[in-house]
Amino acid sequence: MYEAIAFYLFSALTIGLFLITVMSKNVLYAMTSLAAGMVLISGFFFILGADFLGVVQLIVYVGAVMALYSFAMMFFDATRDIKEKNTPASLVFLLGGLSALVLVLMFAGPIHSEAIQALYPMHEGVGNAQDVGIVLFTKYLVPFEVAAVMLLVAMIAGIILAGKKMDQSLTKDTSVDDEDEILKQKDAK
Amino acid sequence: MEVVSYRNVETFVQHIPEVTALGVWIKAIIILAVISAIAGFGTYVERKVLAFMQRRLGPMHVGPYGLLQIIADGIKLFTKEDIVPQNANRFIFMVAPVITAATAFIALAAVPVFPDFTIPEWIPVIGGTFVPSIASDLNVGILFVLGMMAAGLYGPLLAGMAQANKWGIIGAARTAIQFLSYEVVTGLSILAPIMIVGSLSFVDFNAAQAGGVANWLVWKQPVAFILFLIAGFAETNRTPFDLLEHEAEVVSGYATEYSGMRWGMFFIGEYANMITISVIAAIVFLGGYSTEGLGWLWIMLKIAFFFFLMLWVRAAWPHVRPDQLMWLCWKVLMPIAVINVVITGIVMMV
Amino acid sequence: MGLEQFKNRNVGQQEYVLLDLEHTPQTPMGKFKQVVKRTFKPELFVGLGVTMREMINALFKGQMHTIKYPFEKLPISPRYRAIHEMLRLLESGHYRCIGCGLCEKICISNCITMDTRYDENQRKEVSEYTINFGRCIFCGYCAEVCPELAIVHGPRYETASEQRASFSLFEDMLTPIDKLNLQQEYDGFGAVTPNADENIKKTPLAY
Amino acid sequence: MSEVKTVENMVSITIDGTTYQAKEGEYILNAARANDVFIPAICYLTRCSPTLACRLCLVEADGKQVYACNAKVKDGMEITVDTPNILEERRAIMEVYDVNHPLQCGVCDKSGECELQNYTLELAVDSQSYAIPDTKREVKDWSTVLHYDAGLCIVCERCTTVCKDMIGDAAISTTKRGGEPLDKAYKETMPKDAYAMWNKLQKSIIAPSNGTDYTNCSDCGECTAVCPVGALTGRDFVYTSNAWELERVPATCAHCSSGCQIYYEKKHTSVFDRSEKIYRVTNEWNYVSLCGAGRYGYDFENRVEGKDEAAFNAAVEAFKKAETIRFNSVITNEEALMLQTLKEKMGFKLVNPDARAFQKFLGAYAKAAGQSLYSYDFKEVMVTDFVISVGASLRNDNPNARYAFNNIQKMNKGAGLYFHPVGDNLVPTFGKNIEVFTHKVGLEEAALYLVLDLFADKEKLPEDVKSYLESFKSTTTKTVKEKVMKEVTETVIDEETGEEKQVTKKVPEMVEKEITIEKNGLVELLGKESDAFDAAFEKMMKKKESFSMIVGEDLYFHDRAENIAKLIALIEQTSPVRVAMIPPKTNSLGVALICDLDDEATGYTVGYNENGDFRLSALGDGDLDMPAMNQQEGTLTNMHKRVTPTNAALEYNGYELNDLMKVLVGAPELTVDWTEKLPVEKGFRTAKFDDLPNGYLNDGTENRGYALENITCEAEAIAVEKIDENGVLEGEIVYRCNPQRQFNDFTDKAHEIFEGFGLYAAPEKAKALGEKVEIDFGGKSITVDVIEDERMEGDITALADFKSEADVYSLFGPSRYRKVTIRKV
Repeated sequence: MYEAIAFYLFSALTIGLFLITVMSKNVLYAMTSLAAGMVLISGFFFILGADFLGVVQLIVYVGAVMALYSFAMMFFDATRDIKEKNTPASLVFLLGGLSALVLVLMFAGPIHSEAIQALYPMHEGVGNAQDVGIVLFTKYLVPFEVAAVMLLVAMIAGIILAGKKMDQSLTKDTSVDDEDEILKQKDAK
Repeated sequence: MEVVSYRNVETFVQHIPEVTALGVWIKAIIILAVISAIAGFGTYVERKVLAFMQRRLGPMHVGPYGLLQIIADGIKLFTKEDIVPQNANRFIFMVAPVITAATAFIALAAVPVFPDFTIPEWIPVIGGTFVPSIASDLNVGILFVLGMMAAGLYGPLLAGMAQANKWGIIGAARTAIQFLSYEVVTGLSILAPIMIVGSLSFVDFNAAQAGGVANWLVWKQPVAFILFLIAGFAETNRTPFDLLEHEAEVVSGYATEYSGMRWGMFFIGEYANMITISVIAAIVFLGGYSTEGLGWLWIMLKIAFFFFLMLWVRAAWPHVRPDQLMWLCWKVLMPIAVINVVITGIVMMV
Repeated sequence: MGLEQFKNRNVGQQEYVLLDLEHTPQTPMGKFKQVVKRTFKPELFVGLGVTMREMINALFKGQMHTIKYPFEKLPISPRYRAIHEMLRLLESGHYRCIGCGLCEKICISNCITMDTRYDENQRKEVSEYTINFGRCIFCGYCAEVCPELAIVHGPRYETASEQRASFSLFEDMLTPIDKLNLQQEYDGFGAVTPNADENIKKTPLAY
Repeated sequence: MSEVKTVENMVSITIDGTTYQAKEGEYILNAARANDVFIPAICYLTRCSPTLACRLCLVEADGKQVYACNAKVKDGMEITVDTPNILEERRAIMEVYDVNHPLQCGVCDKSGECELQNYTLELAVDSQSYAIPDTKREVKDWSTVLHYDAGLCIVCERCTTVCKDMIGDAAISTTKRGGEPLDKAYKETMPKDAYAMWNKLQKSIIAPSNGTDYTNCSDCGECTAVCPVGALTGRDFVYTSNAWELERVPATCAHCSSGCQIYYEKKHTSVFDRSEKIYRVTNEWNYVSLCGAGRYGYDFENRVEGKDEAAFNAAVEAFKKAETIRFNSVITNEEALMLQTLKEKMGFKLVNPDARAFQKFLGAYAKAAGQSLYSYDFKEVMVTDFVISVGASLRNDNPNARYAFNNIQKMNKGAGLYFHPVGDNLVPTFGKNIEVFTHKVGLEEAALYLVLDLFADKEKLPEDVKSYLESFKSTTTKTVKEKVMKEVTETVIDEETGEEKQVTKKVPEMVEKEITIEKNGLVELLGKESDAFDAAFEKMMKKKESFSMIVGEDLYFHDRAENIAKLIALIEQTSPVRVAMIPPKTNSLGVALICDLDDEATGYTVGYNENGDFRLSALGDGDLDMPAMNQQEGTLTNMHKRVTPTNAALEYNGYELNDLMKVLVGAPELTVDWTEKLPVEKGFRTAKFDDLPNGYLNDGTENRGYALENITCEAEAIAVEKIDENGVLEGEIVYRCNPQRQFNDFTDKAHEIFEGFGLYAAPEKAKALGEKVEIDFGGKSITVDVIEDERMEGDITALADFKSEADVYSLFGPSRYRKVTIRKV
């Protein structure tokens, strides 16, 4: 019973929050509701008993991804509404509607099918962290490694991009000799 | 949000057979009440310890030895005017402190805080109820705590962004950077003990170290311990990493525009986080608790030591510059943590 | 004048001593070495040790610095310039003030006022004397200028008041006649110096 | 004053190497002071005779040591102020002054402005070489106002000098103190002058010269002003304030027409009452001397809480229905101009009896003399050596005229003629060469004819006058009783022994003798022996060069005022005598020049400090309050023909006349904005009030306001009438005259002035009259107290007029003398 209550409650809240995310003109509301929605999604994982995934959902989406979004939002005036420029509106609605429809179809499919079965069912007595680990490092080893390499590449690329002008100080006046005067005097001695 | 979270807790607790929902409720209330009180008491302890270290007396006038100072502070916080700045985003501004406090307490749901006990039979209604030590014994307890603390970032972040104050936004930016960065170190540093124990559950950690001081993980993972402590200081915004609210630089950071109990909630959240970190450090590295005899007293002392350490450090050390903070995180601590994980893995393989 | 000269115009001999600073490491290896050196130096723990030592000293060796102010007070220097007091002559008990008005004159914040009159003994009598403590800056000139050592700075230094203009009257400051035996001879600001005799020219008083 | 610095009467002297110009015959000290050179001196007063008491002014002139206060300058004189010997003397003198002088400067009233303090510091006296036992010296109150602390006295004799030379009372003098004699050893060891000075100082003290404990004087307090130490002070001021606390407000005294420069010295009333109060009045005593009214009559301010709008509106209404404004001359020029403006714009009648009489008199004089104002001011009178006073009760009418009269006798070895019906025993004491004519009332013309006879150049006189004067001359033989000593031999029986003795002694015997004398009928008419006067006058005229005449109020309030004015003009035309007039009240001259006055009041009357249907008053008793003279700014025209500024010493919160003007006819912002509008054609200047100075220069030049221009006009031929002997009054006569120190309601208000309102009479007359009398003026009558005035003589009594509510002016009408019936009450 608790699961049912929790499920419908979470569902309603999640949809509501994501609606706010989409509809709100205020970045702060959008971001807050998105993050809150993510938290609630982790709730579904917990209901399903997938504690590990729930926590990962929390850490990755709420803790990392959303925080990165919020970084970007620091550069906006968060207290002011955003002027949206969604022209032509019909196109936006059309595309949005279509993708929503596709998603609904995709996820509605299993409801009418008995064919969907867990390929790797949970093992009794084993924590689901181990279960996830086993799947990842056996069946999905290659995609996992590829994903890891891709992340590595992205990371290196990011560092290189960011590190291009790292030796230049933004605050220091470059017109002045940038060596430490006192230390130079001391070195001379 | 608070309410929702506690229902959450309640829901999955049902899987544990001997723990009843009532017991969890009682535990939740105990945590909420006691930790809040301890957070308040923590301020008193902090003031006293800092005072003693500077050879002062600290609060002395309210109650014997100033013990009732927290009550006075509480009255003050509750009765102060609740100011919302004119240009602030009112809703977010008001909800932000709640996020901080709530996440801090949710994190405590997965942490064994007090010993489990059974309420005596003669008490009506709740008599005979078993109250567990952990409100929710998740098998991914450690990750849950870390995740919840990560979610706690939103409190300061939203507070800073909502208050239409430049110090607030700078404070928020600092919060985001610091929390995100040090979360990496926290996670990586604790990964090595997790590898050794092979579980994410606090109970397993406790069991793995049972049998005396020699079995403590700190001896096997001293580097991880130190890294975790450093990162813990950063995550709880303690000196030497208290840049978020550093008044000489950013007035009061994300809390600049807050007053009264809203500010108090940030405060309670911070102290709850301090307790959480202390508890994790005690359980993961210092052997945790023992259910027999004075075992619970021991873990209390360990937690108290970490709490004290935070105050001690505050009394002794200056804080670092923001750039030093980031440099330390990404260029020193993270590589060391990674190396530590690798070495641990290699050792385990061999 | 060049910029450099201008900057150094008040510097004099320019005998600066450079502090014992380390070289800023230039190479990554140097920087790393510095980090390692700093990391393993126990400096931080020395700091912790110091605070712990102080705490122990304070708690167990009675070296607490705090004075619980309203209940405990530090002795103040006799030269401290606190709230004024008007002294009496020790022998007769008559107040010392002769109403010369020098304190009123010298007071740089104009806070002293007095009324004087010709009394029945053909003497100058002070009928009223007030100090406006809202204005008084406790410079001590009044005590210093007083030829009779009548107005002095007493030991009462709690000057906080609920009113901006609080002033005190002659009777408030005057030593109560029943406490004449408790009146201390003033040895602070403006009192006769111990070597006063050496500093003045003596005049023969033949009669 | 013949003070024109021409090349002829200036000599050049050298003081310490610098050359200065000085007036010939001046004392070195005065020359130095005029040139801003400092020579220490305690005892010398600029306008008085040197006393040589302090001997500090010792200087070396042409190689000889002289006292600067006593030695006159010579052309090319070389003066050194400090020589080692002189410095030694001076230091010794200062040390002597400090012997036994109490060191309680803290309580001394003079502290801060004490010359002894200053000179002790100036001469760097920091140790004492001399000593002598002290004698007890008592503190005494000499009169209602004078307080003498003998213990502080340094016997510099400034007080006695100023009392004698300037005031003329000579009420105090040095007397024996009974101090210890000096140690003989000092005579050898001490500098000479210091020893001499000490010797004198040790023996003397100041005391009332009449031998009692109380002075019999005019209570002018000038002695307290000149006292360099705290010995002499005003009784009321003793120990009430230190000199430095008082704020000095330069002003002009508003009590009589002298218009002396004074300083009101004020500070807050007490610790609790922060409103300001005048504590005393001080003056530049080297250049001006005050009277008792000026010095002690300072607290006449009208304290008003705030603006009384109801009263103000009532005043506006009163002005709208009024026909006449009655006022007196205790107002500023600006107010007079306002009243004149009101008259021009609203057609009021302006009634002011004292100024009206003076205006008429001045007008008649101007027509005859060809100048709008009289020739001399009283500073110029003071440097003449022969002075005549006609028609002024010198002692009471104007202190400055009296001081001038006295000073001429004392300082210029002068002589004086005093014509007045009321006997006065003070004037003869001013000098040896004074002839007092106590003539019958109404014979003022005769006095002027006598002056013409005595001084006029007979050639210049018109024929009819000349022959008229001649008609008084006669030669008669007179039987004179002469005293001859005759030897008489008597037989006397000795009472003790019973022996008979032949005693020869000289016994005076009167012998009748007939002599021929030239007799001047005028002198006889004025009540003096002609031959005796001739002899005295011959003596008086010796070495006299400059002549002046003081003319007083009696002449303006005279039935034949016009003729008298013409006679005065004639005297000036034909003789070296120059005339100075005493305006009857404070600003009578200003009012007379500014206002167009009327004789009679009609209809609804607004009174300004006077009776009226609606009363504006600065006394606090009227329907609308006005500021008193010490509360308002403005200018006064004094008898020196000078327009002098006065400042407000105390704050005034109510309405002033200018506020009324604003409502009635429109006016500038401030009262003093009227100053520049004063009529130029009457001799005023277009000067802003704020530009008017009020002080003295070091050489005594009066740098106050500006002098009125004496506008010349075409002179008519002077046709004078003969003496009207019908106007002579006989019988019980009352004279309208204020006691000393009383001039108007304001002096009466002052708490330190005690002279009451009443009928003043000589002691004997007062005894005869009893305590209270009713004076019947024929129709109107007044009941007053009889007050004895020791200095009056004769039967004529004087009724004070300072109380405006008694309306004494209307009782007397156009004359100052009235024949009355006096009944005891």
